[in-house]
Amino acid sequence: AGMPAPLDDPGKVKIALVRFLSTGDFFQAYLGGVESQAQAIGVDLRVFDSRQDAALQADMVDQAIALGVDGIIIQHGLTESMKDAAQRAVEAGIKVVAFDVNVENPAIPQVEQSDYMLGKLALEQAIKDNGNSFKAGYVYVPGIAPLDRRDKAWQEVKAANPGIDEVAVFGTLDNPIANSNANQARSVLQANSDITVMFAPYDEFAKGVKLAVDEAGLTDQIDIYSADVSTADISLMREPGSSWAATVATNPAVVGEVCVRSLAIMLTGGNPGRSVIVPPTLITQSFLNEQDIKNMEDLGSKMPQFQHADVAMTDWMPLPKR
Amino acid sequence: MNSEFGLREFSIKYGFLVLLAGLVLFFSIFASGFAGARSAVFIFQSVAITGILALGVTCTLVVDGFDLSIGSVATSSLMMSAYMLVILEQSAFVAIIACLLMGAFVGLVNGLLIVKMKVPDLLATLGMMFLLIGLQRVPTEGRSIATGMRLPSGEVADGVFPASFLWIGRHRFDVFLEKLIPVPVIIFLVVALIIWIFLELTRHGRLMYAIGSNERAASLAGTNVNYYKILAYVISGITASIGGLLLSARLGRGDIASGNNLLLDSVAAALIGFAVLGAAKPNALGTAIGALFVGVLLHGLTMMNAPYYTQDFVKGGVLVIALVFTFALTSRSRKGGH
Amino acid sequence: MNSEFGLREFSIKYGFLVLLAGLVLFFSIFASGFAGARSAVFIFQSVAITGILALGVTCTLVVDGFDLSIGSVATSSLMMSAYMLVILEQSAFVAIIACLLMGAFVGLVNGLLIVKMKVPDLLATLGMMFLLIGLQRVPTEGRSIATGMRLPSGEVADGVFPASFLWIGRHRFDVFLEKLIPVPVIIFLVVALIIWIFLELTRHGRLMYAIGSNERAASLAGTNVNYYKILAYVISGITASIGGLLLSARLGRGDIASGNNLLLDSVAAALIGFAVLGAAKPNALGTAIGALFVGVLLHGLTMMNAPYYTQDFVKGGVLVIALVFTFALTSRSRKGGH
Amino acid sequence: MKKLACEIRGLEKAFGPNKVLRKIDLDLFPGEVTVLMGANGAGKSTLVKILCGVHKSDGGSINLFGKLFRPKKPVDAFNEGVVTVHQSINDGVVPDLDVASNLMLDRLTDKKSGFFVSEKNLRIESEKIAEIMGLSFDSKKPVSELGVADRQLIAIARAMARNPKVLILDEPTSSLSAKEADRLFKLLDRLRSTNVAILYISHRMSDIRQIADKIICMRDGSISGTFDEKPLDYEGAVTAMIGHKMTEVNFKISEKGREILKLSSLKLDGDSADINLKIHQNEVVAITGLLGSGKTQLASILFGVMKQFSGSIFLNGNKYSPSNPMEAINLGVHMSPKDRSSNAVIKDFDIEKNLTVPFLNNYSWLSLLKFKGLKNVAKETINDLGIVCQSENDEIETLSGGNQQKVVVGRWLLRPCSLLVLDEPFQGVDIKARRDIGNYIRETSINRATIVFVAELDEALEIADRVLVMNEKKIVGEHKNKNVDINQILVEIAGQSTFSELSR
Ligand SMILES: Nc1ncnc2c1ncn2[C@@H]1O[C@H](COP(=O)(O)OP(=O)(O)OP(=O)(O)O)[C@@H](O)[C@H]1O
Ligand SMILES: Nc1ncnc2c1ncn2[C@@H]1O[C@H](COP(=O)(O)OP(=O)(O)OP(=O)(O)O)[C@@H](O)[C@H]1O
Ligand SMILES: [Mg+2]
Ligand SMILES: [Mg+2]
Repeated sequence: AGMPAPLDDPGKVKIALVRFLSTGDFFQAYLGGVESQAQAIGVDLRVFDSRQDAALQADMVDQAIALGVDGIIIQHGLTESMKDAAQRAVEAGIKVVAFDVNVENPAIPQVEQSDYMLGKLALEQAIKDNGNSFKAGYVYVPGIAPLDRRDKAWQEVKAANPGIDEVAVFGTLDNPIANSNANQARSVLQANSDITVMFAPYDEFAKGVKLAVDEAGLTDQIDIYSADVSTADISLMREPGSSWAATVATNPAVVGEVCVRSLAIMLTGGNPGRSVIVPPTLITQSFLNEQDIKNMEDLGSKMPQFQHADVAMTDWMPLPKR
Repeated sequence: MNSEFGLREFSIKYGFLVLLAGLVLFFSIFASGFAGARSAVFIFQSVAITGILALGVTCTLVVDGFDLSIGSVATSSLMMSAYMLVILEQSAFVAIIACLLMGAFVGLVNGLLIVKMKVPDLLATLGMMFLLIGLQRVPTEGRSIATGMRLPSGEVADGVFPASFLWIGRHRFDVFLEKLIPVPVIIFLVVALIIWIFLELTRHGRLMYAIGSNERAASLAGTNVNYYKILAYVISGITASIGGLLLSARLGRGDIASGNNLLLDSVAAALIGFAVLGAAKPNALGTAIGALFVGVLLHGLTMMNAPYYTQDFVKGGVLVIALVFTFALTSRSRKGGH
Repeated sequence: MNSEFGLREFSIKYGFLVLLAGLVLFFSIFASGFAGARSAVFIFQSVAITGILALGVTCTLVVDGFDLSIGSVATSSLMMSAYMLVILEQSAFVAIIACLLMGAFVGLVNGLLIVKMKVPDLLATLGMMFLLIGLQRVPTEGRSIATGMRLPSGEVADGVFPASFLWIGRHRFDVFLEKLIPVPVIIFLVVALIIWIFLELTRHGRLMYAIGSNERAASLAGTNVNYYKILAYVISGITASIGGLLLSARLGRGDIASGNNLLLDSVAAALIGFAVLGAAKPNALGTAIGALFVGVLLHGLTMMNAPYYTQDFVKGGVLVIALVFTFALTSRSRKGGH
Repeated sequence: MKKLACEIRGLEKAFGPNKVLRKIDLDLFPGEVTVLMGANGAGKSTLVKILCGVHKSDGGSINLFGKLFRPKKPVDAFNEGVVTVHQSINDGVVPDLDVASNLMLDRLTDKKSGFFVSEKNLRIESEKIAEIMGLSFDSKKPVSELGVADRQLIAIARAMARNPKVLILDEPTSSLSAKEADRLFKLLDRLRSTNVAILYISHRMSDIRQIADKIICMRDGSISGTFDEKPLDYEGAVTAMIGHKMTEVNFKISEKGREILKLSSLKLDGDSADINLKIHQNEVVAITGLLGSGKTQLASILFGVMKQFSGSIFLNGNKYSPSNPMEAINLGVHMSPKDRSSNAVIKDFDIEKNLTVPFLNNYSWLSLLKFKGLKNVAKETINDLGIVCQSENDEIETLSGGNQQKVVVGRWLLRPCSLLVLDEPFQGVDIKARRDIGNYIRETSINRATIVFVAELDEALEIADRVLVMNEKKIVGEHKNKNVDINQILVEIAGQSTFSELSR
């Protein structure tokens, strides 16, 4: 209804979502966003899950091509393995957008939640709360693309503020992540009981650190700054006297919606731009408490920029029902 | 000759404990804050969950079986308890009982598959592992469970993790120092004690070892082989679900996790246990000490700010060296023995 | 009575293949896009690497061993090839040889630990697994390796993955259709063929089965048990490193996080292989078909838009059911036999 | 003077503090069967294991056809023409492979046999080997589906086919009955005539009588006697072996008590005849018969390991149909199975644990084991049965075969029962130990019924009040053990109708 061709014919257009990562709340919420926006536009969505197999993900793009889809969303993955596959899709006349992976292709717009900005905003808040001179612990596992991008922000902030003393770097992706990181953080706190700031730019890390801080009885002394948010994170941040001071996040569902909208624009012959950035939002403990926010839905209603990102919009674009 | 013999005997028996003591000493000197009651308690706490799982694995190893499903039973128990508490709004008691029953049931199914259907143990429990990893995600469509979450139906889940439930993961008893010993550590020690008594001091344990050594002979000596094998898997399922409950109470939410690392770490602990006191077979005391050993190592290394990847490396290295030591010596002294 | 017997024999022998055929049929009808040459090739492609690893595991299973280190050997080979190409700027040839040697060496060490040091297989290879997981991250301090990365020394790595190297992971031969069959599939089939011939048709394979069934008897009949056991681990190490090389060539990057599931998936394939043609023992043909089976299942479910977690669930379920079927039947028909 | 095949001088071996071989001198001549006799634990198998490259000697030398011989691995011995059939039957076969591969196993280890296995040649060759021993099973059948006797035959056939220069047989007939043993002896005769030196170890006097050219006795790790003058002095050999004179078995048939076991119209298989049988309190009944005559099958049915085809069993007047050994034990039936290494010995356990495993609930309180009681009862049994060991905590695997056998039989004498079934209780047991065990069984036989399944008639006559003969799964003869007509029994065992058919 009111949409330009080919979207005017519901069910005729088929798109594929080719995923690298799928396990966890972020990805589930992201998928939710993709699904609801796809439904709102009336396109047929196929989901390919490569379960962290980058090679398989590339094959799945070929699989989608063979299925004759009109558009593909590539969700995460490795530049090296996806570049060729994405190029093949473009050559086959398929519209492609990539989320959080750079496929080095001018014909493919890149949707980003800007991990760099996530890190940056969280650290700015940390400096605002704690001054620019403190002892910090940092949770980091190299080799994971979004964490590497957030690391860049940390390195910059550290360089710019010589008063920040990074006394410990730790972190692990052992399952369950929060539990394993809690154990590590406990050891770190045992060795460095004078830490006042923990930078844990991934909410599973932050959860682990918070557990450890509570168990070590250092709740009042330490502030945790992190990235990402979920309903569970909100309740942890809102525990009385919680050490989890702030987190910076985009709404994964919104990111999912933006991906589909960008693709829709391309399918109708438009151009969403080379780079589509979904701006992150700073969420502080005091904000959550003041507004009595209990879950992601509350957060969305109290924080409109979290509920809906005004990117990749056109006048005809239908939005999912809230 | 005699003294050499004595030395070897000593190495077999105490070599591993000496290594452990050496490690503790090393870290006490070089990692400030390592020595001390709270630090020691923390080590216990950090290995409590894997340790409990490892004790279950030990029981299956004793009957010459193997349980690959424990990691996923633990995470299923984690998800299930959260589901019971947050979504079904049940009491802590009900949630705990349900999870223990679930663990026992999975163990029973594993046991029946192995004993009645003659499916090889690795295979049956591998299948079960995949099954559970999938199953535990179905009710919430792959979402973690936390208070306030929106259900697929659109409703908001209002249940909470009650304090009584969190208590089992978080409470600390005052012993000498205020809030020193957390409940999971107590549970770990109690489970270790029970399993140790069960395996070493009761006739049931003795018969399970007999089954592990020669199943046919045990059966012809009147042992109910099927019963004990199933029992071993049931124990393993229950300990895994206890581990999951503690995890749930510690985290206070139902996290999506595969449990693979729980599996590997607890298998490692149970296997390291072979080397303790020269047992060269699965044993509860060894398993508990094996778990502690890994805990000491990781805690010490983290305190010394070693990057995470060196921990795996050192864990592997020490494991291999300690075991080469024990097994090479044990086997040499027994070489005539076949 | 005779026809019933015939039916059972048939089920044991062909039940699994019938199930596989049934699955293919089911998906061909209900999952649009499932049937077709490209889709079939895709399935082969998706299981090629796991399949190659599984073939190595099969060799260790044949001598009654077990290799838990294969996943980490594969990721080490992935990282090592990237390191050789990108940081040391070596040729594809050198990188491939180095990785294969590394795999063989790890296998050799595993074998020596097990044979000479008498460390139980699970333990030795578990230790090796942790060791390698740590070791592979040391040179780059845990970072992934890609052209243009900044080294710990501050320099920028200029090497690239040469086309000749990428070829082994990405090239597709024209067979009937243009660009149909990728190199990894060919390699998988070749490795499967070689291992099948080795195990089934050569005296070495026969002796390895003899060792797996009764090591002492084999040894007393003059078999060089140690040699063959070590050989099995070396084969397993080499196949794992081939898997890693293919992964590396497909990814074009030394990605530290890839290859996590290789171990479990390949073990699953090798174990499912027990059920093929009623073998009830490790066998190369079965392993290859086992790998394909998992590939068909996952691909079919994906095509039917099943969420990721149902895939694990279905995988586990089908695995258990298929195996119960085979093993319960096999054991019943053999019951008299002891 | 004949040329020596194998010359052993001053051979020594110790396991830890236990000196097992003390300066052994032994000569083997081509074309001669040297029988080595010795009580259980004398060190016979240890000597064999040194000769075939399993163990290394601590001192002394071995010369083979004039050359120093120091095998490090079993292959080294094979390459020099020293071929061994080991005492433990399970050391001879690979259960998961088929008969053909098992028969050809040692050939497969030979580099010269080529890279690929030709399935066709394998079968042709293996059938030739099977032919030698007159084996008739399907060469594609996995060995796991065969019984012990067949396994032993396979191991023997393989060794025979190897063209040995020195052939060592360590209790090769322990699971065989007379028919197979005879076939073996014929073969040995043939080998002897082709100048093979044969070392033959056995506890069976009947074997020794038939085959020995020379007897060498061992006691406590030393040679205690050599007998090579014809006629061989068998009695002297036994005396040299056990250190004192052996007394004749002499017992009086005990008074029958009430009926304990009754088999009525029991069919083992679909096509076998009915078995009707009554066995009474105080009675020791031996059931003898050829290999495959159904002895083990009957024993298994009595112990709930398998089900009869039809018919019924009554125990103490009640219908008895146990579905597993546990039930059988609870109903007062004990059985010591044959083939101890697969069916009875628990390798990881010491003597005490092996002895007590069936009756742990009698030695526990609320499931907790009473360690002191266990220790005491183990010590008692070790004493009663004369088990040679350092202590009750010795690992079972370090005991000699015969002593292991005492342990696994002894475990069933720990507690009283109403029916005791012993399947080949004397397997691999030396003559003295056999008497010891036999006496002990008879001494304790009051208040229960005892059935002993033995393939050796001698053994049956030594222990039983009544001897039953089984053939083709039915009872074909019954004899009070008093002035029995041995020939008649032999006829019945063989299943022929007249004595003349039996004579060879
Ligand atoms: N591997 C071993 N370790 C320790 N002691 C052993 C080992 N093998 C044998 N022995 C000991 O050596 C002695 C001789 O054993 P051996 O098996 O040679 O006896 P044997 O004469 O063959 O007896 P049998 O007639 O019962 O077979 C026994 O006391 C036994 O306990
Ligand atoms: N569990 C079984 N199922 C089917 N057939 C069996 C079983 N056990 C034995 N048989 C068969 O029954 C026959 C009798 O075997 P059994 O072992 O009872 O003989 P035996 O007289 O005890 O001989 P042995 O001296 O070998 O012990 C053999 O042909 C054997 O193949
Ligand atoms: Mg012997
Ligand atoms: Mg028998």
